[in-house]
Amino acid sequence: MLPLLIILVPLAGWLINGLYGGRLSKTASGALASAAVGLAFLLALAALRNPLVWQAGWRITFGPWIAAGGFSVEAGLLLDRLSAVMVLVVTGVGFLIHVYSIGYMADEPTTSRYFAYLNLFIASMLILVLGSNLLVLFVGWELVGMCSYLLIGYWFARPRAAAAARKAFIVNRIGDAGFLLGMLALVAAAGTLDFAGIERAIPSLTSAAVVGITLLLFFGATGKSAQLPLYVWLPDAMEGPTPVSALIHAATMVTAGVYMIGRLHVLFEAASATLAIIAAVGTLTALFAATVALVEWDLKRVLAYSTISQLGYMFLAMGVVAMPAGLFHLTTHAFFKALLFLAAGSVMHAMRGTIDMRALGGLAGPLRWTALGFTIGALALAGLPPFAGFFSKDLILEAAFAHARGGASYLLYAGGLLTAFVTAAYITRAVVLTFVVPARHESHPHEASESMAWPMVALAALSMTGGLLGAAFVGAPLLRNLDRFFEVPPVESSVPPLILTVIAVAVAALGAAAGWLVYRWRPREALGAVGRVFSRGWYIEDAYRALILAPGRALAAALATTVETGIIDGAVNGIAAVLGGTGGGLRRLQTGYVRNYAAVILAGVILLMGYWILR
Amino acid sequence: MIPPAYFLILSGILLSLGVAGVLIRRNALVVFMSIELMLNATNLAFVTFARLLGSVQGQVVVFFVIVVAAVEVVVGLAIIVDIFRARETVSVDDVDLLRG
Amino acid sequence: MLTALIFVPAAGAVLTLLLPRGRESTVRWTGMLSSATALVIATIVFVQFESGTAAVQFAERAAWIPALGITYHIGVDGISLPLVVLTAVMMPIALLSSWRSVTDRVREFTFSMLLLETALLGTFVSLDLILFFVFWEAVLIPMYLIIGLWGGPRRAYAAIKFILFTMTGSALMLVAIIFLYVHSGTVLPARTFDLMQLLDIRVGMPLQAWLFAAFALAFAIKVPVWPLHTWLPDAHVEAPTAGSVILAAVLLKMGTYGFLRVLLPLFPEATLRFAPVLVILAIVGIIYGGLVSWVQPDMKRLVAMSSVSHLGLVTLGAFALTVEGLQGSLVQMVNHGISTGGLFLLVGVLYDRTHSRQMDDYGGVAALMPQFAAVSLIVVVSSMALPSTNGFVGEFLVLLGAFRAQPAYAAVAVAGVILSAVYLLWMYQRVMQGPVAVKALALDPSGASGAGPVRMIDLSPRELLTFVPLIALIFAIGLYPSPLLSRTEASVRALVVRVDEARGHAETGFGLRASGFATPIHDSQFTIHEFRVTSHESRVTRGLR
Amino acid sequence: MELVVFIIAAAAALAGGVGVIASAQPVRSALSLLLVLGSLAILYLLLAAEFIAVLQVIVYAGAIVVLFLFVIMLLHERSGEGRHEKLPRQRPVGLVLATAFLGVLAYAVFTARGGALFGASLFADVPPGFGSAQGVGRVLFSAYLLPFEVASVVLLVGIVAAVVLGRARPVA
Amino acid sequence: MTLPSVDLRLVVPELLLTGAAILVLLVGAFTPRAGHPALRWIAAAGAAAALWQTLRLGTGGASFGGMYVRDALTLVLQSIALVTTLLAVVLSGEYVQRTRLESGEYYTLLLVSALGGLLMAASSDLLMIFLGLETLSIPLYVMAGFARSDVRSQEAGMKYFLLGAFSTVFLLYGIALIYGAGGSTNLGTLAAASPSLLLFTGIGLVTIGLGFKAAVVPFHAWAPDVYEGAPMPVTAFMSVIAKVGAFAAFLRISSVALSAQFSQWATALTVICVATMVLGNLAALRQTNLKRLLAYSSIAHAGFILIGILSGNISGATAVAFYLLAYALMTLGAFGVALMLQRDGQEADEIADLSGLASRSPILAAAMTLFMISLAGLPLTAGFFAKLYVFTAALDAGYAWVAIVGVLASVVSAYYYFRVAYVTLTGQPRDDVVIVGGRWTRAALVAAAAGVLILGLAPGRFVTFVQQVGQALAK
Repeated sequence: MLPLLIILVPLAGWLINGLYGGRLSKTASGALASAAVGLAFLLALAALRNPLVWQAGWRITFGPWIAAGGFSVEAGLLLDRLSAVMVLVVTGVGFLIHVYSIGYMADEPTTSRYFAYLNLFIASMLILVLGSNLLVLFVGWELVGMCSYLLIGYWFARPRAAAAARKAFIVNRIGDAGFLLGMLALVAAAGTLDFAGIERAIPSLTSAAVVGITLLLFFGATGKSAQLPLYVWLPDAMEGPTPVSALIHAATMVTAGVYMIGRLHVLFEAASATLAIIAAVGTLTALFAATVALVEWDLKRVLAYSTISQLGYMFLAMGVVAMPAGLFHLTTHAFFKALLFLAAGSVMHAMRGTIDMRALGGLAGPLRWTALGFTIGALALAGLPPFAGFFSKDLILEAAFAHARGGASYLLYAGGLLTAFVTAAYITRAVVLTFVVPARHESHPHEASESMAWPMVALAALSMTGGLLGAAFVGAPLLRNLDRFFEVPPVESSVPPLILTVIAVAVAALGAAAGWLVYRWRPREALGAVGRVFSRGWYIEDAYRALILAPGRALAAALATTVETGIIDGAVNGIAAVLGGTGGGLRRLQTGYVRNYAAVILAGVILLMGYWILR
Repeated sequence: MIPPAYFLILSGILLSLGVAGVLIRRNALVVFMSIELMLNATNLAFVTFARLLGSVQGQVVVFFVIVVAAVEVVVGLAIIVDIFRARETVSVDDVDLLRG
Repeated sequence: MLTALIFVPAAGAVLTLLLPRGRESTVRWTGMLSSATALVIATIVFVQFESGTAAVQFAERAAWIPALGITYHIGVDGISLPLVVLTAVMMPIALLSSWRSVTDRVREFTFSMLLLETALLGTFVSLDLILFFVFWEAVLIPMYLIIGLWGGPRRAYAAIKFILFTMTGSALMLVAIIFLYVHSGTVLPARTFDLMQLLDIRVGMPLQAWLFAAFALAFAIKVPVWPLHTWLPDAHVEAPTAGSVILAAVLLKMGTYGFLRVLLPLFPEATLRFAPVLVILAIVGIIYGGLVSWVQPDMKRLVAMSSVSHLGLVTLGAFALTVEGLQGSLVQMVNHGISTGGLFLLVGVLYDRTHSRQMDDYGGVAALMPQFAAVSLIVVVSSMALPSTNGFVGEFLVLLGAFRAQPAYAAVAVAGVILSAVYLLWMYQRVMQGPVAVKALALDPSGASGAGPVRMIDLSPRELLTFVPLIALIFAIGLYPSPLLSRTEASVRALVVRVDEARGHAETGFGLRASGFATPIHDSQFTIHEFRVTSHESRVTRGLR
Repeated sequence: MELVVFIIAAAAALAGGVGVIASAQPVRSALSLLLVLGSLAILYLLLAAEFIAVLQVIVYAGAIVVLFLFVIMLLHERSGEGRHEKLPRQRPVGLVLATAFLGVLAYAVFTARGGALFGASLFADVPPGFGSAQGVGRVLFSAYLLPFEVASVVLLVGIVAAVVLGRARPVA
Repeated sequence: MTLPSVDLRLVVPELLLTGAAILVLLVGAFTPRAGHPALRWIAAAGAAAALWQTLRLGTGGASFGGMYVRDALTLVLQSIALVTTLLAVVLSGEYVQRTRLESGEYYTLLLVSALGGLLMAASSDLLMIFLGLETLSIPLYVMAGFARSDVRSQEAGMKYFLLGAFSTVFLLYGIALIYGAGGSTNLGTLAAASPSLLLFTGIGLVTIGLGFKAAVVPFHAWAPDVYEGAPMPVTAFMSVIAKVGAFAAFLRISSVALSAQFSQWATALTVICVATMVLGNLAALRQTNLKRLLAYSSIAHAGFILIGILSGNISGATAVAFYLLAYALMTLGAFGVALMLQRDGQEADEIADLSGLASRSPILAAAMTLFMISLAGLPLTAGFFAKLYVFTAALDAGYAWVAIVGVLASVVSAYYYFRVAYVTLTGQPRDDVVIVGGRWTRAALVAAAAGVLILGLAPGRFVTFVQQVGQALAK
């Protein structure tokens, strides 16, 4: 029952905060929520001591959930090597961010709703990662979307927040529609949604079916994990409270797509075409988002695009069948991106909500610790050793290279490298503009409270050391574990990894240097026309607005006015009018003159007789 | 001997005359007379058939028709007179309050 | 048992008439108690209902007009059971919701509502076509009164539109019924209107198509299937809250119920031939309804149009002619009852406070009425078919059934899933979120006459009480649908088997195995095996008569 | 011989018929009606219906027409047709319809029994006293007893009607 | 001379009616003030007794040399006619008094007219049908013009009389032709007559004569005007009794006696039937006067009943009978409600006069709604089973499309019936309209409403009773 408990505890936190939060003090509800997640983390650790986890996986079922006709799916949980990683990340990082939130939300009138949502999110995320079949996973999948909707729109009184929330949910819905179809196809083809069952059924499937299914599922992933073409919601999602961005839109939820692919890796590995597409999409997204981040002025949005870009890396990894690398990067990314966000949050907190980098600067002094934390995160992101990001990203690049050697094109690898360069550049830019360049504001910020500091410290530590989880010289516990799960031999390549590593690091360093040089001295640096393209997000959103949204709404309006009232209802009322008019006409026929009536009668007589004679 | 058809044709013509009278005359009295004309045409037909079939039934019917006709005349004239009292007219076209 | 169920409300209705004048609260309580009693009975029926058999249960049969072969034959099977319960559940809620909002002619109102309940329950349990038709038409009158007497400004138009639309359909249905009756004389020993006996006769094809068309039209108007839906928005907009709730929650289901109860079993060949037509219409309805809802300024109209979309889904499931689809269709009927009924209740709550249904008159309500906001959110997500709410179960099964029939159908229908999120969240955002901006129009229901200040007080305990059962059901069905599904399974299977017989073993045209994805799965052996079972069951059914 | 009588009588009848509907003065119409009735009586004699002929003269000529004349006098022969025609199209339409009607009837008669009705000798030879008061009376009071009784009731109605409608109208 | 078998026991109902009529006349003549309650008591008693006797006598036996036959058809239709009469007498109770009509003569005429109806139902001889028709009609002419203070009433009388006489001649001429062709006026004899053009033409003309009484298109034109002009209780009575008589004769001729020859007319009759249903319902859509509305509705119903004649089979005859019964109840009921009202001394015959009735007298409003629902043919009321029956008959005879037209027409009719109901239930009560009428009218209303409901909920026994009509045809 432990796995179930892991879910139930935060759920309980949600209920308590949701129903009775009004009667709790702010700290109390915050503490309660944090405690719930912390407890969940401990429970997870306890659960991992069950040997089953490290073999076939610890499976718990609660009987059938939906069963109809030939279709049946059980309500069940599965804790195995893969979900173990996710559970730890979710609860662990989640706990830290809960704690952080206590301080961060201190100025809010009430926080119970906030923490209720947060707990609900954790629970949903756990359902997602612990589900023993695709449908349960989908439950979590949509619930986390719901929570992100709630949390993005937490300050629902702000129109922009509300709009952003709706946008996020609907865009996710679009992805989910694909996911749903994928599941339907899977049921129709394989007859089951159970992970194990699917793996068993794969041999009996036509390759076309597999490709179709996987593509649909991946489309769902692009929604949830903010890849092209459905990334558009994530930058706006920054309207939510910063801890939310850290937790949901960096560390956990957005990685669900990666997790899903990992979870179904056997299926995906059976569809090479899909994998190619995934890799391509990943690389493209990574590069694209990085470029946008390079010109974005809003610090949080920079981080948002950076998240998109990093997720691109992960998908690249999945695409080149370096799934362990992908999951590894997922983990490290969770650490340093959360850190970055929390730091940004503390900046925001200190600057009374100002987040536009053009109005920041010179914070290295007053916000010493924050600056330090942010820099650590930045270094990790940039992929400079020995920080966490270095190990995972390096692994991915190696894999991409190996993949190219395996016959695919080198574009992926090249894209990865280029992205690494840009990444280093934009994050350096962010650091510089926020902390280094002379202040462009009069306020006198000061460090945040302890409760906000400690989580950052913890995450900073993880960002520095997290790489060791995959470092060969310490046995790479995480990586080995994942390797076993994915049953892949560690990549061996003819080119000694060392060279690749050197190249990668060099590129990153160059990027960082470039960023520093440009923005340290010319903070307002823009990239001209290219920059404008970048800053408009390559006009992708404008295209959506012009090609999909506007026509759709126009169509709807046309239907509602022309078709609905005009044609359909018009026809109905038209018939009525005709009948009524006939009635009026008949009234006029009733002249009131006896002789007319007599004539009518006679006419009738003649007609009748005539009919008889003429027949 | 005269073919029965002659009588029938005659009755037919008389009937049609009556019909025409009802249709074209406005004076209620005349209209009413036309109806009497039609009745007589009918009687002629009955009598003719009676003779034709050699059954007296037809004549009996005529008897009843005459009786009924008499009653109708009484009622009809009463109504006409009544209306005349009220409206000072016997034109059927002037009784047109009720319509539509 | 069922007789009691049907006529308890009627008795209550009569009772309200006997009560002395001016005893409004007594009248209200009478109505509440009688509908509650009906609910209790319905619950007992549900619990005692024996799943795993397609046989009709709790059957009662008595001569009504023997001279015409009309019998009083009632009973429930897996197909009618959910709707019976749904009706019994929704009626007390509707009455409760009108507790304060209906203040004039309470007696007549309660009378109509109870009469309505009797008619609805009767429709769902009757197994004699005339009895069915009688109840079917009997529904019109109280609904007409409810819309016409307690409705909004254009109530007269809406009410008569409702009546005429429905009657047009049912008129032709009557002809078809009589035709079956006359036809039955040539096949069966005696002419009969008894559905169970009529099941034994098969009408020849060209004729069957006509009969099918007649019935289908009647049901399609009731559902309403696009493009026969235009009576619905008007009726909903004008009807009082309670009326809208019942209309959406139960009345519309009469049509979809008719599909399953009459069309599929009586005219399988015609069903097979014309299912694609209905499916297409359903899908058009899904998309159309969704798009139109998106641009509605009036909340009630929005919800009404969304019903068109949702019921398109139900129809789709019904005519996918697969077990999953039909199961989903049934569940979806219940879901739509709960969630859309809930939505109308929500609009009603707002309307009671401001007397406006225009979204522009609202904004930031969530800040003023947090409880209300929470409740609304739950209902909305249920209507959006968020997993773990009831909506998802039905929707998923329907889509699955449709996919099995023809992947393209599902692919298009999924767009409806997206649209529902679009318009519902749009409404939620405009009303609940953003800066507080509630136009102080209309008079304040709580006393102060004239355009007094609107008091956006949060849900009263009574109002909250109306939502509690709905929310409970939303999650109950969403998390643990088995009690429902298991009870309906057998009947649905029997239905599919009946249709598949007609299809023969030649996999022609519109069929389970038409899709590229679908594999010739064990389902088919299933059917064969099931076939024996059900034929045995139908004997059981006959045994009951 | 008979034929001559028939032709004269028929001609008179037709003339009368036309007179009824054509003459401007109601009185003339009444008198023309009288002419029709008389000539019909003669035709009845031709058709061996003495009783009816007598009845015709007494009841119709003697009672009904007189009644008409009386009423005409009462309403001091105002014809009511002086003023403009409200229904100008009525007259032509009426004539057309009447003609059409005649055509239909004629067709029916001509084709009846394959036109055999024109055979002269079709009239069955009837027993003596066929149409006599006695002959008719016997049937009347035997087979037609019930109709006779009913007829009396109808007469009663006539009386009642006369009484009711004859009364001075109540002040309203 | 040989007197035919005269079995007076067969005609006891007729005798009772006649007796009552004369008695009323005498009493009316010698009672000081008009509208003495005694008169209605006598009339009602007469009608009731006659009804009782009819039911008691049951079927069996012909008399007066085959002029008069008392078979199932007679039994059923006479009962319906008498129910109508009884209701009408009771219905006009206070009205006659209120408006100071000459009650003696009024009831006399009413009863005599009813007598005519009975005779038409029972006569097996064309002559008797003719006489019955006149006995039925002439009193109605007079009654239509009975409210002599009201020019509209006079006008109604005049129109009804002139057109009635006019159309009667056609009937008569038809009889003449039939006689000429078949050699007899006795239906029994005619049944064997060889078909010939004369015969058919004759039947056609007879059809027209009856069609006029039943007010079927195109012989309907008189109905709206007469209905509107005549005093309301007269309208009520007339609208039913004329139909009962006419359709009784129709059945007698078309289904029983001359079915073979009559079937030749099917096509023409179909056209008439459809035209009647459609025109009647459409013309009613835009009416504002209740009497007129009901006039058109009665035309429409005539069309529905005609379906039963048309189908010419047993279920058809049954349908006709049942429909007539239902029609009698609901129409009289509807008029009864209007009779309970008065607009400053006049009849409240505008639909608008019903406005807001619900707030004054919920019972009355409910009754009106009930009758309207029944007229529209919705379930739980007599009207539904009537329609069900008719359409069943149509489908039996293979007239599916007629049935379809019929149901659609009834949908149209729902519009105006519900309009009336709606006005009754909503709207502001008009202060110039007052509720008058007393015990008698109310009693009639209760009876009618009860009848409508019983026929709608548990028509079993009535159905079996009415179905006897089939026996008359079953040969």
